[in-house]
Amino acid sequence: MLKAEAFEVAKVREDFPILKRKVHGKRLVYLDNAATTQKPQLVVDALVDFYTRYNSNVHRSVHTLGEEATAAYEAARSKTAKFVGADPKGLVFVRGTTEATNLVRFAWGEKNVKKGDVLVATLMEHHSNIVPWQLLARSKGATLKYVGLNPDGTLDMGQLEDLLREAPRLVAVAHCSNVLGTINEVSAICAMAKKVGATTVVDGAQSVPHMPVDIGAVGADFYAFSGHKMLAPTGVGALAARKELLEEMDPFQSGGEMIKEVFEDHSTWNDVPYKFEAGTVNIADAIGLGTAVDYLSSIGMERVRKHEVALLDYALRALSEVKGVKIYGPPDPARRGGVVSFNYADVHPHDLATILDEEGVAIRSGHHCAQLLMRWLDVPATARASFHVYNSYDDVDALTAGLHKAGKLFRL
Amino acid sequence: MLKAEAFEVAKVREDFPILKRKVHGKRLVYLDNAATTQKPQLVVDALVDFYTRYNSNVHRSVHTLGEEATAAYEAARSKTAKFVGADPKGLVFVRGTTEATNLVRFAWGEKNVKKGDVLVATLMEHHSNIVPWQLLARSKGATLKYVGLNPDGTLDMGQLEDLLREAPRLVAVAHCSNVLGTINEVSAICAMAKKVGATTVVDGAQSVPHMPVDIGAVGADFYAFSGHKMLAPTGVGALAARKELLEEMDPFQSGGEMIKEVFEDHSTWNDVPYKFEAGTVNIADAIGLGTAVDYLSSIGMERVRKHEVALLDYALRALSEVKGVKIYGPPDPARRGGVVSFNYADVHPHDLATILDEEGVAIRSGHHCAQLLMRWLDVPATARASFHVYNSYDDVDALTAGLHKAGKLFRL
Amino acid sequence: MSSADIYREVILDYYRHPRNFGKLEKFDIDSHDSNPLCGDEIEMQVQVGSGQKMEEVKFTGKGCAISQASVSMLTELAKGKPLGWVKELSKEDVFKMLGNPDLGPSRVKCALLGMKVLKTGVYGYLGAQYEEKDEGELP
Amino acid sequence: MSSADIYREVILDYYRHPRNFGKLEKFDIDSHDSNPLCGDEIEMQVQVGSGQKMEEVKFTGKGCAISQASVSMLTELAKGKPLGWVKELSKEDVFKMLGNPDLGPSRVKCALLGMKVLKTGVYGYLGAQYEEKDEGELP
Ligand SMILES: Cc1ncc(COP(=O)(O)O)c(C=O)c1O
Ligand SMILES: Cc1ncc(COP(=O)(O)O)c(C=O)c1O
Repeated sequence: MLKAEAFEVAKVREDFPILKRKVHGKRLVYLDNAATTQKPQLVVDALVDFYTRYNSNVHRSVHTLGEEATAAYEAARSKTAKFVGADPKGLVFVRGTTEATNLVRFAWGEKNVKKGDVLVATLMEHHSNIVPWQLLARSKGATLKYVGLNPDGTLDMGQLEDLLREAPRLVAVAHCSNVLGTINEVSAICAMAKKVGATTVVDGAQSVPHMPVDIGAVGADFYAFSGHKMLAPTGVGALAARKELLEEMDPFQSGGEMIKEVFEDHSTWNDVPYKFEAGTVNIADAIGLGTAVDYLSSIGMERVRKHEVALLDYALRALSEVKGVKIYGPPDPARRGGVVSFNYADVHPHDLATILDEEGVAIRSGHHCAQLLMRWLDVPATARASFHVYNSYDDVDALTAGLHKAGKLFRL
Repeated sequence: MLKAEAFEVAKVREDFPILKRKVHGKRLVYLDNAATTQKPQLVVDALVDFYTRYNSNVHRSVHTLGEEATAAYEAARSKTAKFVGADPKGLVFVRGTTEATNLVRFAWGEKNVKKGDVLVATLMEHHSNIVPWQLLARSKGATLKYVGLNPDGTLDMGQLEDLLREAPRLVAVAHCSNVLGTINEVSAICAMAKKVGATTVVDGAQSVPHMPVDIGAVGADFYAFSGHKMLAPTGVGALAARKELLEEMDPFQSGGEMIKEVFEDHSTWNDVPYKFEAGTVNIADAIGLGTAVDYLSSIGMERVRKHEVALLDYALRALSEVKGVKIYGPPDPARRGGVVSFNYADVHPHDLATILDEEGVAIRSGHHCAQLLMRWLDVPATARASFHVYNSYDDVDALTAGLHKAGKLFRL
Repeated sequence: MSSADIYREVILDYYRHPRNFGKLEKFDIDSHDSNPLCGDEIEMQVQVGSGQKMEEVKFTGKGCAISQASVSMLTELAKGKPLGWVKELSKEDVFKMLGNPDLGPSRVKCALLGMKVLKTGVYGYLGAQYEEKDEGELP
Repeated sequence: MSSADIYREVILDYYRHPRNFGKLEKFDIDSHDSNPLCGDEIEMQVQVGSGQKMEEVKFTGKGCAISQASVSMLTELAKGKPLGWVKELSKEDVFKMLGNPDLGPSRVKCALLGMKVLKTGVYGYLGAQYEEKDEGELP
């Protein structure tokens, strides 16, 4: 099998200090990137630099540290917005994808969803793109309906069309599934939804970190993603939306920073995006996200994607050669993200993860915050290996070797 | 004037790398601690250690990195809870004080506040302990009323008693004012509020970082504070409450992590405190908060407080000797936190801050997110100097010297 | 301890051929819980006889080898014992029953899920309070 | 540039003795804005005469020396000019008017608040769109 590299992985690996670590005396093989990615030295350095050179609160400050911190924070916003083709004035820093969908629920949903409305999500959504709509539907007397899947793990577009005929108020869909890897046709879906007047929420948690994304081209009303899944620190992510849409919305959290004037009986709001950033923001980590964006851009998202497709192709072939392994999701690597969910005979994913961990191989096991999808797959859980820039063909080989060991232990 | 030190400040300063920095060629004199504090090397090291040795997502992970990250995250929770005398099962990690009060608004308030209810705050509250209650009152048809202040900047307890006779649903009060420094008698207030059946929210943003706090002894239903104001990284803080109270509440944000089971039409919630930590939490910064707590404990909060009282005493005397300076808040250092708000003749605080910055002295100027208080003080803004462990008598002298320079520039 | 020691023949045997698997027609206690970490689920039913003895104990569930073997072994241990025995049961007892494997904190939850379900059921029946301290610290 | 250069005699003079301070009895434009950073507030009124000229321009407000001197100087400049002049007005013009002080990004907001209020008012009167680009980047 040809193992061409889109870039020099060995060199990239040197940027990630954690990869030198040993686990149970073995080389760390980190294949849990869909949960969170590792961080390059550059990002760690950005945090250290902030805290040791110009740490300060932002926006309300006249002194030098405050002005430097504000400039860096806003530069991070601009860089992040540019990276995903969004308007910086429409890019709100949040904790992550979950806070982003919740912001939409509270600030847009409470105002715009009415009794009897239909909301649409898909059966492959992460809980963070389901539960907020469940609670919204309950509080408003609306109904949440789901688009089902085809046997290959792609969306049932016919069913989506049927649901769109009910003129839903909201369509919530993942750009890329964190379990199946399915890359959904989000720009087509957003266009279809727009025609029937639905507002669209696209969950980009598994797309932005792994492939070139142009939110403008996607045409989503709201687009959410998490920094920690794209080489940035924990605690930061973004919601991107049109500035005008944000302006029409009610605030979400309230307090300092998001106000213009406060009176005893009412207050007025700051301009967007600040209106949605109540209280002291996560300054350092937002700056870290800006640095992660710089790092990813220096490699190039086309090449990141190419690398992951190559690994995926290799992994899908290798795993399908292990007897008893069942792989979920679309078979074509070009149509899916760098994540492989599978089950191995009657070895429970948890047991598999424990056995692999002993070999230094970190995978995820469980429902991956996608219990509706688990029920559709009719499994309690899956094992999941997922890639990023620093993963290599060797990592996939370590995974396969671990599977063989598990097979032996379980007398398969 | 005797300048006794509660501990060796020069040695403590060495723990804070940023203090070596020069601003406009001058030694950095950082007196903006009420906005955010600087971070000791130990806290920065904790972040670096996490990201370069055991970065992983938490709670849903079987592999070694995940178990280490989970253990560290939960240890940070236990440490933080112990530091403030709270139950770890009742300590929710949030972004900061603002997210904490908003959590109470959404998860407790929407369920428990009814039309016609009275909510009580004080005129000295930070916007984050006002605006959420304004919005709650508006959405529920309740009324928000304010406790006024005595001329010395303490709470008008008589007025509080009057308001308590209206049997309010909620009493929201700061433990320590971020402008006046006033330390409120929160345990008495909570006891009085409890008698009339009111739920209490205490804003500890300016108390926990600066003095020993025992939330159990305070007797508040909800107690909120921010990590970044207590030597910890940005992006993390906590809401402490009784476990049973949290259990009765609706969730706030929803998605991954906070669920137990998700079905198409409903979901069930995880145990507290996890029920309130939706999505990937800010793992690294929570661990950093645990380290900040270790650091503060190693000095001892009694000594931190003693040091700040000494500085405050010194500063109040020094500033009152500058002609034209008007200081706000209680005159007795023992009754106030380490923050001094003042105005200097007709020099606007903003202009003053710019002039001081040129001398390396960082103070805050503006309304300090307390516009109601500014209106009560009948000033558009104040200048504010605030202390922490690394501040010294020399820092106060630099402030005073800067004031004299401003006086000259403004031909006073 | 290596995973070879955790996944001993006996554990795999209980996993693949669980004893006391199924539902009771008549029962006095019916208890259910799941592990939000992985979705492991266990339902346990107990028929209480004279002298507060657990005459019949059965379970259904799905999950990893550790959780399913553990609960199955536990039903065998519990059968015939008085309800009071459950109150005395500690996590150390469960670990011993499993051959004292060196489990990481997340897998401890798997091992103890059966005990949690049994305790919750019995404590509820007795009107007592289930003490969380018996469990591990992590969710 | 040091603060001694920013707080020149002329700036302090406009701060302490603002020209065109007050309200107009008759006006065609009434515009107000505040700076959420510090609470600086400015209200400006313009009486528009023949030839779309700004016959009278007055302001009230409170804030720092920079914002108040800047808006006061601006009213003097604006008086007698046609409305179109406001559209041409750039932040560089304001800086020049103030003697090109080297202001940090947050103080730039102070210097430009008066211009923002004037532009917002005039653009509203003309039914045009106020362009945020004229301002600095920070709130
Ligand atoms: C008294 C007080 N309450 C609340 C807050 C808000 O804290 P945060 O901005 O960290 O949410 C602050 C600080 O800004 C404060 O000083
Ligand atoms: C597809 C998808 N959506 C949403 C999320 C939630 O992101 P976060 O936990 O950062 O809020 C995740 C990851 O957990 C994800 O994979």
